[in-house]
Amino acid sequence: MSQNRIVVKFAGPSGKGINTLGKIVSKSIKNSGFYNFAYREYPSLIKGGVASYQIDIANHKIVSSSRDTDILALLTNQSKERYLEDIRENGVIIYGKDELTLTDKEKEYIEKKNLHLLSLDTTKLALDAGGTEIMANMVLLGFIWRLLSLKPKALEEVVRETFKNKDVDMEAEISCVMAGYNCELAEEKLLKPILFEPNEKLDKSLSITGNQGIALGAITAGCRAYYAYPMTPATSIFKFLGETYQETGILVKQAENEITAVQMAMGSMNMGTRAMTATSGGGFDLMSETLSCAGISEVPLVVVLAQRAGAGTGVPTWTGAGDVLLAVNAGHGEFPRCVISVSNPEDAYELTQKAFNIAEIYQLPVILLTDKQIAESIFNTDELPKPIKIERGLKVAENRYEITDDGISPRWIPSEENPVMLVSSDEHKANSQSTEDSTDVIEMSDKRMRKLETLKESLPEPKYIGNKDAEIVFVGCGSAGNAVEDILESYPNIGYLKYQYLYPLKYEKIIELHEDGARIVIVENNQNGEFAKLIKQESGFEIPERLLKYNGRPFFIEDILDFLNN
Amino acid sequence: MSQNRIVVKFAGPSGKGINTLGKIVSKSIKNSGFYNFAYREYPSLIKGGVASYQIDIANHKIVSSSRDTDILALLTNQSKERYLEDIRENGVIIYGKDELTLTDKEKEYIEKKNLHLLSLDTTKLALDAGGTEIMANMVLLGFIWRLLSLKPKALEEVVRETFKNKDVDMEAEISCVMAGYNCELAEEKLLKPILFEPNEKLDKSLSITGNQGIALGAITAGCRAYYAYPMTPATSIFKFLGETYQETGILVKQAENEITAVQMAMGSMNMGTRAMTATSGGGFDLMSETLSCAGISEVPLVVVLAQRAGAGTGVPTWTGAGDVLLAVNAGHGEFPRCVISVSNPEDAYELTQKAFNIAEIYQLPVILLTDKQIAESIFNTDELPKPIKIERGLKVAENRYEITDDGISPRWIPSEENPVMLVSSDEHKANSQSTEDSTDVIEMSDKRMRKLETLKESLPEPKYIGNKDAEIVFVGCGSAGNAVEDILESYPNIGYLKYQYLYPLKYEKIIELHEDGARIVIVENNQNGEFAKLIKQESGFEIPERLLKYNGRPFFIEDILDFLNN
Amino acid sequence: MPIPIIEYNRNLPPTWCMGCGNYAIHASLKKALSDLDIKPNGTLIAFDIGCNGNGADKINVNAFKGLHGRSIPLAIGSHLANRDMTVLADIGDGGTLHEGLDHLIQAIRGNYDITILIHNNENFALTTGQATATTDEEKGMYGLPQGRPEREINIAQLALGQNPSFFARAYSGDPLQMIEIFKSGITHKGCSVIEILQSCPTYNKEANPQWFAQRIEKLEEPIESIEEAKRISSTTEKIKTGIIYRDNSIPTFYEQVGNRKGVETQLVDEVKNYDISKLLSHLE
Amino acid sequence: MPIPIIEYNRNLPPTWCMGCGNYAIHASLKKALSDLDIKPNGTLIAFDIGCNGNGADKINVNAFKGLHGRSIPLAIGSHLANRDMTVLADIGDGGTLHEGLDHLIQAIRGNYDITILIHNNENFALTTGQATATTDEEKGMYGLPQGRPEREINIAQLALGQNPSFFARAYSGDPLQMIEIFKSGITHKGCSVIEILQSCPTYNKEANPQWFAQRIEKLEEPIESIEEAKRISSTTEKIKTGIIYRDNSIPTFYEQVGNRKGVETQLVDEVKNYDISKLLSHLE
Ligand SMILES: Cc1ncc(C[n+]2csc(CCOP(=O)(O)OP(=O)(O)O)c2C)c(N)n1
Ligand SMILES: Cc1ncc(C[n+]2csc(CCOP(=O)(O)OP(=O)(O)O)c2C)c(N)n1
Ligand code: SF4
Ligand code: SF4
Ligand SMILES: [Mg+2]
Ligand SMILES: [Mg+2]
Repeated sequence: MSQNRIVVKFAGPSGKGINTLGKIVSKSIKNSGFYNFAYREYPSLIKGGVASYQIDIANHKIVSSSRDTDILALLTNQSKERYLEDIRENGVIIYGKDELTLTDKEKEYIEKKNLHLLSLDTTKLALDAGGTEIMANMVLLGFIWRLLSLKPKALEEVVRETFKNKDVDMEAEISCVMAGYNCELAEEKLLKPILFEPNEKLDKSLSITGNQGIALGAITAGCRAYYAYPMTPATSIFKFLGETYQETGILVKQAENEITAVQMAMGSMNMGTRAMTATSGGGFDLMSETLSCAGISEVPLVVVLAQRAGAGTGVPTWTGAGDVLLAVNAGHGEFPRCVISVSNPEDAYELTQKAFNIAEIYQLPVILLTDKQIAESIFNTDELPKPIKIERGLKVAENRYEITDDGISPRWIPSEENPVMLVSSDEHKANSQSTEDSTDVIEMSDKRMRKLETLKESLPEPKYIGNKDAEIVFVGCGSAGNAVEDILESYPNIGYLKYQYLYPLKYEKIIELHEDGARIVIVENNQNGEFAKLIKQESGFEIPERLLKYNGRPFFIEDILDFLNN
Repeated sequence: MSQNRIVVKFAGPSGKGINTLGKIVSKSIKNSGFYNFAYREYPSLIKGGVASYQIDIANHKIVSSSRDTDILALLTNQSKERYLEDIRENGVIIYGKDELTLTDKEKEYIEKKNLHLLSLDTTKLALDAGGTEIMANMVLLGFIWRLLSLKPKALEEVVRETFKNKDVDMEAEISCVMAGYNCELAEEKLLKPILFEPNEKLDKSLSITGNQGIALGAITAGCRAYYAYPMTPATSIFKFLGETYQETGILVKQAENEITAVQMAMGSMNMGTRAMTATSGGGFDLMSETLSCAGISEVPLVVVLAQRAGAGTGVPTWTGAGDVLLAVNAGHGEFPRCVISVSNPEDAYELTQKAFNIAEIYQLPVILLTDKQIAESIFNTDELPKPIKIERGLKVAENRYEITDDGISPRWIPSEENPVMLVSSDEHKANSQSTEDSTDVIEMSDKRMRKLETLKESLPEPKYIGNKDAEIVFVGCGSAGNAVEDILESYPNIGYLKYQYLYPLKYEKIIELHEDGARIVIVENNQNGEFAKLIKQESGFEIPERLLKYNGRPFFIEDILDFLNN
Repeated sequence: MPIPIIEYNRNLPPTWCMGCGNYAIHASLKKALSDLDIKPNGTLIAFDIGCNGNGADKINVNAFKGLHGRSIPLAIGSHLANRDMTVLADIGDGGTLHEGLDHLIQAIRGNYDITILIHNNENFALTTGQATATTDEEKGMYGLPQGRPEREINIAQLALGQNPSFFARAYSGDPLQMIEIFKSGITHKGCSVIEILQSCPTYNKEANPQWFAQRIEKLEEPIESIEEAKRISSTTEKIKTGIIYRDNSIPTFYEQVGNRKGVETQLVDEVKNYDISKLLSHLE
Repeated sequence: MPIPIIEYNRNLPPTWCMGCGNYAIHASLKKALSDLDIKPNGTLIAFDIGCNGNGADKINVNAFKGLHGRSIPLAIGSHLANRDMTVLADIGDGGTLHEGLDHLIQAIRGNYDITILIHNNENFALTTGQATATTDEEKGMYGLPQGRPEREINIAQLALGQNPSFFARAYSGDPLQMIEIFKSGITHKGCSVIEILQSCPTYNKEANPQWFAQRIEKLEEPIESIEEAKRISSTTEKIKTGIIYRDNSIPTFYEQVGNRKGVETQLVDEVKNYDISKLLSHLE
């Protein structure tokens, strides 16, 4: 049990209910008083392939997964391959009624690790319990619950809630859960009891994904229009906002493509409401011309860039952080921007609100970076941070592009009460008229770029987490550092310098730590160390060690531990 | 006469024939045996505003303009403002029949510089000479020619050639030219005779723009399809290829937008022909998703990025080089690419051919950077470099994405003679099948990225021009360094490290020069020193001094001289 | 008393060529707004990039000069934020039929309550005269000495094919009719698409006033049947101008948005901190 | 003897849901190619991103799996390089009517000699079931619990509105007809647009085989008049399948390109160093 966790994983073909299983377990465990983190893998196809949901259970808040599991529950035997060699000593594998054919290598592994294999005919158990074939998953659920030695009440409640408005035979579902729970095959040696002290307050805490954090942040911040085109892993923001739209009144428009989405968002923002769009890398490329337009026109814009693995279509349902330099450089010409990176739902909630304030005060595009691992994993959160006060920097004046010392010009809401407002993507004079005069161009370019300095001054330093005089300090952002955060408590010689604001970049802290003698290690979910390149470009400092991962998987705690042990 | 040049500038509203005047003068001067460089300024509107054509004449090849002129010919008096204070000692201003109202400041300047003003009623002279009102420009032409004390023959020939297939009264045109030439107002004190030794061979040398260089390079390289959407300053490539399409047989397709253009180019390249597209920053943004697709699919692609000033619409008919970091970073995810920068027509001719070879051999997108100053200025070139041999790296094999040491996999032309070929923007196995397997993803990502190393090794070092132990070395690319090149002969303590291949970057030479004690100065036509940032990102070395210009104007030789004098 | 036209003027002279149809279009637009009593600050125009867009800083209304081909979605986003504002998109034939062709179709399909003015001068003028889908097929243009190989797009056919709630055709040489068309388009509830046959004496010399005079036929009344409207607008000998088709029964986008029914405020009035505690209960 | 179907198979099993219409579409395509004696390496398919595109590595022909919404211009670029190759674009309703709407229209207008297979499953399937312009308006979909506010796009209306040289509608539940349609489309000289009503039992359960059986009416012959073709393809009670319209008189893009007339070679055969000395004489 690495890092004192118990880890359960369901694996099976897409479309076979893995998703529901994972969500139910995660929520039930939380409601039973235990922190957990639920991580989902799935292929880019609708049914079949290999999908999984892994729930890491701990006695404190965690924000990452382990690579290795204690219990692997296979919905179909075909799914074994991918995960069979990531099971811990004494682990348990549950599979279906058909024989599990194993390679020699697998057999060896099983022996070496002393794994316990159990064939569980969940379909038969479901039918015996008065359920139907498709309730087999419920049997599995009950069985796993038993292995964890938890009381069935929390589970039953969550199951009831999950199927509440669905067309199901609720009592049969529950019977199946109980049939699994009471199944005599749950022998002693298979048990992985959760021995942590339950925390009753957890019942009231949240099961929340990063994308829900962003959506909630937008709602809190008074975002009143959301425009987006479907693209994994950004799409679930649309889902949340769409499903809550009656409550919030937000206008949710599925735009016809990404260019349309971002143009609509820019139009709405200029008009004085708050609007947002979200996409992944490919869609972001298409939006990049508009970023540049917002940059020179000084129209506020908030774009969520939910990263996934790979160029082109890549590995579309997997995670990665290969768009850091894209976020900083996309869009032609030179204009100020702000790039913010979230790493968990609390961050997401808070930083989305910040993004709106920054976009409006500084009148520039803000790119909010997230990644699939943050976007779709389920985190437990005791409470979201307090809402942030809306700051818009509105001011009526004569000239929309007044040259000012801090670079910030007056901006107001077009309305019959206010003077006429012209914004323009042409280079312009203070009074908005297009210009190609040399002095005008220089003055306006300088003015715009001064905003970056003003903004930089207002931004906080990166967050240092861990022991003050740690020997090894990881530097990172996004989900990459989450596994680091999770081991800090047990490794007092480790620190984590967590970046939320990537651009404009405050790099002094890194140099300071380096000069103080710490081993500095960049941790990134990409191939080339993009954030390290940005740091080098800004500071000239090359981070001496790099821990990079770019296989579509997030950082597991073992990745960090392996690095430390080598 | 700075740098031993004679400089003539025509200024007037757009659409009043400035363009024709400039081209005629430039060509006639070349044909008279004198090197010249012709630079054009014009507003982003069709008629009116202030446009100009400036011809710098020297006794050796030049590739940049001076800021200051010897003769300023105003087509309408309204155009005086922009250029009046950029005239050299004893300079001449020719204006029309109406009075030239001057501000006190202007009067002072004229006095201080001892400028000669002359009102020339070109319309009246044209009518008197049997021409029409619109032949007034011909009078001006003849008059200027007289001021330069050149023989009228070369001019007359060029005029005849220019109007050859046009619906004009040729003899009247010539009479008007001669009326100007013989006009008695050409007093001694106004003369700016060209006293250089004429070089007869110049008659056979070329008057050529950077865009023509690119177009010719593409033709030579066997580019058989050109797809593009109009965008200044890339459009004249389309023009040249369209106007020569009967001779070349190239398929010239005005694509419906930039995404269409680049997708068509990628499709054609994959099919085994050579194809190209060109655009400016905004259009390039739109193409960036396709760059990423070509990157992961390993399909060759050549995109010309003709830079202009500003983000958004910016200052669309003016020059700049603010897209260097865009070229290096555009397109989501991580994939190898090559960024090449041209600075004059010879370069353009040669590097366009190189671009195709690199794109095909390394199977990656190549971005050919140019800028408005290179694209549209008229250079004199004695001879274009020899054609470069076509290298395509074609090879038939079983697996399209074979894992290889140098990263280069087999690629062949789809045809009935060859095996079926599947290329894919999904991450894929060696046999092209889509994959999300961890090992596959890593192996293929590594393979692809190895191409960058292989390519880097094959690229030449940056070109060092100037005295070996110069005290000051400018580092740059594109048109920014052209003014530096032009002063090297007279400033033996200056050197220029000219970059053609920006990415992958070879930076060692800079460090070497720095360590040898030279003052290193980056020279860039942008606001933030983008190339310097790239150098710093790659090398960690921050170039100590920066000479940046970002007002839409190219570097004039005075910009370099002023820098040296401060 | 209507708002004096002068209030819509900025003191910056237009930069179009002499004889350019854009002068009359701008003048007519100002007059239409004035007649309708729509204040300069009660209007927002999203301008495209093109000769048409060069009017952005010459008219005194709220304006956003954005990107080439994108003024339609920009206008829609502006409109949705504040439906009290009169929102127009001002765009060329190049921007509409090439760079941003999809946007026109989606705008009609969504029936957003905006007015789209398409300046059809039959070429990409600002980039010095390339062929668009409305240029005569055989006409030699910049880079295409023998004309373009693709067939034309007839704007009326394209727009009417999408079941618009309003389609009209104006001619820059007939400001009086143009003013009336603009007024009808602006007051129409839904997406009003107005094609303006715009003279461009520089790159489309053939289509001079006589040429138009010989061909234009004014419609007195909109056509009742959309099929008939398509038919009459496809003939090329006679070019119909006027309000060609109108259907007031098609709901606007906003009316179809489930959660905004009955909401009186505009999105722009609703920017404030919202309490999310109720939503959080779903996540507990 | 036709090429055995097996030659078009790759040994990788498809990954579509059980009952998905894509199985039959792929099988029919293979059969059509085989019947027409078009070799696997004599064909190139540009695949879009979507469930449809997940077939790219399951069929043994030259293929390019590109970007979402872009398979049409990708196919055109491929085709122009080598017109001896049979080129198809394979795309979903989402890719065609949303991301890349303009490309369909421009492809028809250019009349490039390619075949476009539109897999219309009435949703964005691969992103797990969002509404497209062909989804039933009231149907609650991912993120749109009350359905979409925009009106639908009828693919036939849209395509026929652009004067296509070939438009057909197939149904994934009728492979025999589908094979014939594919064969006609592929052999047709010009841009063949084929809408395939594709069952998607996962996200479009309503449109099950019975549903189709009740509505589909096969056309025996293409309709002569395009107006009539538009009319019959717009009724919603009866859905016509078959070759709906065809006009062999429209020249293809390539035929219209001035400098390629009479050229026998393909662009792909012409890659070599060209001598530019003649061109240089213009610049002397
Ligand atoms: C993305 C992008 N592509 C190309 C351009 C270049 N461009 C500027 S104006 C224009 C053509 C405008 O034609 P049209 O829309 O018909 O307007 P007109 O000038 O004829 O009024 C083009 C292609 C651009 N600004 N942005
Ligand atoms: C630029 C871009 N935007 C969005 C996506 C995400 N995406 C992938 S498939 C898809 C929908 C496909 O729908 P459709 O074209 O109808 O194909 P289907 O899956 O229904 O066969 C989308 C939106 C993408 N890959 N690229
Ligand atoms: S080029 Fe044509 S559209 Fe542009 S300003 Fe001149 S006349 Fe008007
Ligand atoms: S989701 Fe629909 S289209 Fe996709 S594979 Fe399943 S049935 Fe086919
Ligand atoms: Mg136009
Ligand atoms: Mg679909």
